[in-house]
Amino acid sequence: MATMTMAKALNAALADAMLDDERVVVFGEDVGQLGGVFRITDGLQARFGDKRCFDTPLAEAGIVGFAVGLAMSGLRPVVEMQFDAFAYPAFEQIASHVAKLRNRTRGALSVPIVIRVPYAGGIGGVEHHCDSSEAYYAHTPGLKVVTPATVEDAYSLLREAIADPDPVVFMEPKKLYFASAEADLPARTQPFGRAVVRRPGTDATLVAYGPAVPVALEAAEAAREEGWDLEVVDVRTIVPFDDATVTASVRKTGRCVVIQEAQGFAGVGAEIAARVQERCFHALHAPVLRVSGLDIPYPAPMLEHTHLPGVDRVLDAVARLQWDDQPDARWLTEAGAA
Amino acid sequence: MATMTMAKALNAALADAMLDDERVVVFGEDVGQLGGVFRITDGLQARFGDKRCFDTPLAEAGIVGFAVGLAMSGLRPVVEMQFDAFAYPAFEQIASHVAKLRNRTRGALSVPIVIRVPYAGGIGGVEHHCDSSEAYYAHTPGLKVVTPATVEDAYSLLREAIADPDPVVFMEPKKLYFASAEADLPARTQPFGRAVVRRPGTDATLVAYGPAVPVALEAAEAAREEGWDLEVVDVRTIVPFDDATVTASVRKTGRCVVIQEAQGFAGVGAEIAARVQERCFHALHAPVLRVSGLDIPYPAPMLEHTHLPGVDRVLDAVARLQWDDQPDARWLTEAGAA
Amino acid sequence: MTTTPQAVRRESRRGSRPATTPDPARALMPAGEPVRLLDPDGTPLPAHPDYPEPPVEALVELHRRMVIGRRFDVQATALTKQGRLAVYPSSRGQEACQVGAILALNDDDWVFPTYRESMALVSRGIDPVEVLTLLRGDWHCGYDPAARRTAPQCTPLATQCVHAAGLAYGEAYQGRDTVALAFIGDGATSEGDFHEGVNFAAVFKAPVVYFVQNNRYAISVPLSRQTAAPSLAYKGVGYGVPSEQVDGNDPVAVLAVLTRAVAHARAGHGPFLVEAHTYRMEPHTNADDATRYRDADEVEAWRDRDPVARLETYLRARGALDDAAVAAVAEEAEAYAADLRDRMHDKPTVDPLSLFDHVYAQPTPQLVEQRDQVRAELAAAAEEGDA
Amino acid sequence: MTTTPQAVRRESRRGSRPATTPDPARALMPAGEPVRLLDPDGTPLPAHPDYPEPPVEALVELHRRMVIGRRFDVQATALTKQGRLAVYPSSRGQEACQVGAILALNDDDWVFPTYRESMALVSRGIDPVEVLTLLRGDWHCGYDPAARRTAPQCTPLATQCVHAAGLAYGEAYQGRDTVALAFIGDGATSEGDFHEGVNFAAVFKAPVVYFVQNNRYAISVPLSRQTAAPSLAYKGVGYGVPSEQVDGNDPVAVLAVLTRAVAHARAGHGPFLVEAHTYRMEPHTNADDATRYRDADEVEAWRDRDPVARLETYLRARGALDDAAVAAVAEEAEAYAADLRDRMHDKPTVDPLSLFDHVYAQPTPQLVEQRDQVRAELAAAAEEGDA
Ligand SMILES: Cc1ncc(C[n+]2csc(CCOP(=O)(O)OP(=O)(O)O)c2C)c(N)n1
Ligand SMILES: Cc1ncc(C[n+]2csc(CCOP(=O)(O)OP(=O)(O)O)c2C)c(N)n1
Ligand SMILES: [Mg+2]
Ligand SMILES: [Mg+2]
Repeated sequence: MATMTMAKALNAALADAMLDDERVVVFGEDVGQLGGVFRITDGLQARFGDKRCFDTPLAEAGIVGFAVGLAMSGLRPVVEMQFDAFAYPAFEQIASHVAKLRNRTRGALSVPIVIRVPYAGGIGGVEHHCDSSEAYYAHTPGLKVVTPATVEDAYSLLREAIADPDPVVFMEPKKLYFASAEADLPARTQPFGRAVVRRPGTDATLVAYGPAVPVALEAAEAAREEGWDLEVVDVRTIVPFDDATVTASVRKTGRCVVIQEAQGFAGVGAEIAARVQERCFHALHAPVLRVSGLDIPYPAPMLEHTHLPGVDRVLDAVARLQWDDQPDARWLTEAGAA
Repeated sequence: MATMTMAKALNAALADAMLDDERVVVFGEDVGQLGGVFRITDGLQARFGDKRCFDTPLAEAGIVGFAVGLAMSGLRPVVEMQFDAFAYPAFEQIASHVAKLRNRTRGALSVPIVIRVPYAGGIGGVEHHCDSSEAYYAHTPGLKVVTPATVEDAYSLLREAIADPDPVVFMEPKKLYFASAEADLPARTQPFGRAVVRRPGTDATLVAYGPAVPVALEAAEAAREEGWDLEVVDVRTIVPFDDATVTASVRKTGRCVVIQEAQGFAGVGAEIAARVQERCFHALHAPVLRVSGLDIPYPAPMLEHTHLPGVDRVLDAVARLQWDDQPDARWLTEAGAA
Repeated sequence: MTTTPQAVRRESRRGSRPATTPDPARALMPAGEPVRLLDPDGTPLPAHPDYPEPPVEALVELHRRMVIGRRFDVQATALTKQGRLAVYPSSRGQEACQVGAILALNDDDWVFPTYRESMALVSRGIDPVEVLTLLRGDWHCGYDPAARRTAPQCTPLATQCVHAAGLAYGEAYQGRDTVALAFIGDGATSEGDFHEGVNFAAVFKAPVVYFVQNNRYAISVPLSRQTAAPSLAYKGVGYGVPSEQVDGNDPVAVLAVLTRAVAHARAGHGPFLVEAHTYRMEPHTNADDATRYRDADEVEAWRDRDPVARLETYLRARGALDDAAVAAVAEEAEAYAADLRDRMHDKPTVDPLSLFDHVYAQPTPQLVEQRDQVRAELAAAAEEGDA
Repeated sequence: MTTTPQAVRRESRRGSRPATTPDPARALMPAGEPVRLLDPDGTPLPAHPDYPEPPVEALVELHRRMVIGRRFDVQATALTKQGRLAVYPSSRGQEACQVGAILALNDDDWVFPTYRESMALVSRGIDPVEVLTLLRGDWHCGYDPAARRTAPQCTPLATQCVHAAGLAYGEAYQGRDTVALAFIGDGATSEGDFHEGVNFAAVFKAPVVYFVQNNRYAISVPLSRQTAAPSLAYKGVGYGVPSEQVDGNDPVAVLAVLTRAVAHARAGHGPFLVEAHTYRMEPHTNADDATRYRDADEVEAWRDRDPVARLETYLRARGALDDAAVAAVAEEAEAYAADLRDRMHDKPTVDPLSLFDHVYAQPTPQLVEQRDQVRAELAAAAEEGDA
């Protein structure tokens, strides 16, 4: 057990993967000598040489397309997009090739690429540096999309992403890079497709992922004062999604709030809310509510706290879960009338 | 009143807009002499000259970025992306500039661009020609996203898109291009932000947009045989979304199925389902169900009918709306237990 | 082209300036005119100082494959009329490029084709039925790209330029002397991915030959709307990549130039850019109406530069082909086409449940659910059908 | 650079080939070496045949703005240390480029800057507080781009190259003789949007000057990882765009070359590409640690080519500046910096509800709901604060 940051855990995951598997190569903008603007690749070039970890020309479609070619030659590329919005130039390569190559070729070609995307805000970044872009990838069949919220998950999910036979978009919550925790590396937590109950509770379920997980946990803590015992589920892997864990929790608690940092409209939270009510309708005492960023471009630093879903916004939603309204008389009336 | 295709109505809308407003310029790949691969711009170059309607180099980021510059100079560009997946190279220009310029500049710059995207399948197209990409845009604040399902709406929504002060991603369902209907041009139907009840009904609401609207109508027709009287709501403008019309319908019918052609995960249908249950929870006798394309890359022509949500898949969902289960006893029990 | 008054003036002035260090860019520039080894009528030109003529056996084989390739192409177009193919982009007129590129490569080199390269792929020995799978519509890529060392035919324009750079670099990285050849059209050179791909290849000295078939149109859009440069080959110098133009309807020149480009790449000198000036004789695809944007006269003029006839004339004159040999090739081509026609006759069946097999290595729980749903739908439909 | 054995061989052989038609590309090529009018120590070189020296008053003004610009830049860096700015990308060392570009333009020409061009923007007369809004964090773009004919500082690299083409074409289309100047860094030339932008400008003959400040690094990545070309200016010919290299630390040469490039564009001859060889003296931003990737020696060597000192030496030698004048400019610069420091002292207040004002011309119903929600949150928070 040692205390370390998520950044360090990610760095260790890369190093250990490179050590275990010669085919792993790491590249992108500034990942070499500089070690990445967030230092996630720090020391890899010095340790493994500039063929295993190298800088590329400044071109994201190029980086991802180059990774496609390298993967076709049998390597296992791990690429870094410097910031969320700077992965957009690679969108065609990701959506039309990375996501589809296995399918297009009936499995003859696979492209086990990891695309690391530092994402989301809360770091006082200027425009284009704080986008929450996970929904774009999650909506694209053929991609796996995972996002750690803890130091151990950061290590474990990244190792698994690199070992996975499919392309993985690995979303790293920037604001958690330098939060530290006890971790026992090489940690292996749950595999892809498993959500985790981070905090058990009985009254309502908070479903969150990535940067929203600490917010959910904090809100659950604060909710104790209001007399609510909230369960917190960390989604961990958005695709594949763990219906079983989420559904079990909501069936138990009967109430659910989905929290995401991204703008809400047609985001991952919408998917989760839709799934939960599809699967838990009869267990629900209230609609599944969503707490998310506003439907606005990510704002300038001085206004980001207004945009970001915080503890208060979560508690407001929890308060709206119709605690004194079970069963809901209106519901019965209308049902009878139908 | 004349019978015409949606393609012709779109062509007429472009021509009328160019006639009414000198600032309107139309450009893209093959839109000039050829009139576009779907002939939506047919005759515009001959009629308005090759300065008003012209071909560009083959580069979608270039086309959209060029439109940004033209809009900054005071023009009103209407650009064509040849097919859905071929708009992906422009994704950065769309997400980071088109969507954000007004916001970034506190309204000092506006970019009233219309990006026309022929989208979705059902035409036996080869790979990359049939993507449903509306969710990518709908999830991007700053863009309006509209999609006509009728000939008159095609005309009216496109005229409004061109006149709108904001950028509009105008999604044209390819499979409806050559379906014809009576239309009285220059038709002006409902403005942006208004959904429309295409078919009144009492038992359940089908919410659909674009290529899914005819499927919904057909399903509603077929459902009469099963004894169900279904209401069909055509969303028309995904952003801004018309909560009032959708909510009123579902409150009335108490049941809802959302239909979209796109792959389901984190799509627009998820948003609609999430909103409906948030807003109509107590009116609902069953969960809001979704019928959508499969979560797979758009398949080859010979398998597209398996992928596409058709009448049967819609009716299956309607059948699952728990018709004999009101009020649901399980619900009461669990509610009591909570 | 932008020979502005200023530019001209500058040029003349420059003449009088004292010589500075020699311009390192000079060696990367293409010749000002396309390399040509045969006249359009098939008469050989004087030997070219940089591009020796390929061995005659190679030219005979080139001829053979071009004849078969053309016959294949005609057959594929016919299949669209019979409804056996949804769509077919013909490369008729581009036979020298399609086949020359393949002959310049080793079997274990990699090819990165576009939708237009069906002829190249059959010249590579890939089963034409597998090549046409995409266009028949039973799946996307019909051949095994790994086994055939041929990427799936690429539709998103220019994206393959980057893949080729990565593949070639990856092969070299692993000690293999593979060359990658990426086909690209004139129009697609306007895409950002062309730029990024060639640049990556150059920076990483990846053994790639970028082969631009400049057939003068991108669907309906003429070359003048793609570039203001004197020729697309001039893009190379901006990447530090040597480049050349070639008469794309001169099969001998195409093979000669590409052979050298491949050798350059294989020798570890990095990428090479070749622009072939050619012409698409048919519409963009059978679904296109080319009369909307080009004159019959223009097309006719290119008929006189037919690459197949040109090579045949030359080889006959050299005594490397005679009537019997030509007839034998024609017969082989007919048999090839007949076999293809036969095998394309029946609509293939595809298992709808296979839709779920290759989205991921293992289907996700979500896909398993959806597969169950589709299975149930199919069963219900079958029951209805039975009833 | 890829001077391969083959390429060299070819070059030598080519010398002996009979002359063909003159290569139309020649006129588009940059000189093999950067244009320079002053020696690094400020000594004037013999008159350049293509680039006459700008009038002395322009050079005096250039000097003045460079001094103020540098002082502004130093002040902005200081503001980061005091926590008044989140981040600041310095352009120290690039003063000749930053100011020269602005002086080459008319006031109603358009500028397309990147995040690095703060100095250029204040040289354009934009209020420095407005320029620093982005980096202070109270909003994104702090100035009115339409009024200042200056696009918002562009962070998504190279995307502005296309906007500049569109703006310039749109202005010309509407009969105005506006020129657009797009700044871009060496690293960003690797992006597809650089390619697409320059190409659009060339094809549409849009009056754009693309001005590459090659400061040899993209954050930590050296030029050798961006290109294998002998110089970035060689990219022009591939678009049919004339181009030039210039010593970017020679203010006189920068102004001379850009003046001519702007005239070329304004005269309707289409775009012009200029590459300035310069150096970023500071880290990428204050948040960067440049010692990780470059030697102090390298930085020191560039100190000797300081553009401000170089111009001052020259103007003093010409008698256009004296001690008094230099002191007056220094004083003006100090006052400018002091005023900036004062005005940046207080944290600005921004109305959180303004978040909803400019997403669309009118907020959507969804945004109205969200605004109401935020308003309620703020009211609740205020109440709590009161309580
Ligand atoms: C990114 C992208 N944009 C648009 C298209 C649609 N499209 C298919 S072929 C084509 C023309 C390509 O022209 P060119 O590169 O010259 O190749 P050719 O067809 O002449 O062989 C276009 C615009 C596409 N496939 N991909
Ligand atoms: C599309 C995109 N990718 C990555 C970045 C992150 N980034 C910001 S500045 C920079 C380096 C740019 O280098 P260069 O173009 O040489 O300009 P300079 O900073 O030297 O002025 C990078 C990689 C970005 N802003 N946009
Ligand atoms: Mg072409
Ligand atoms: Mg730089």
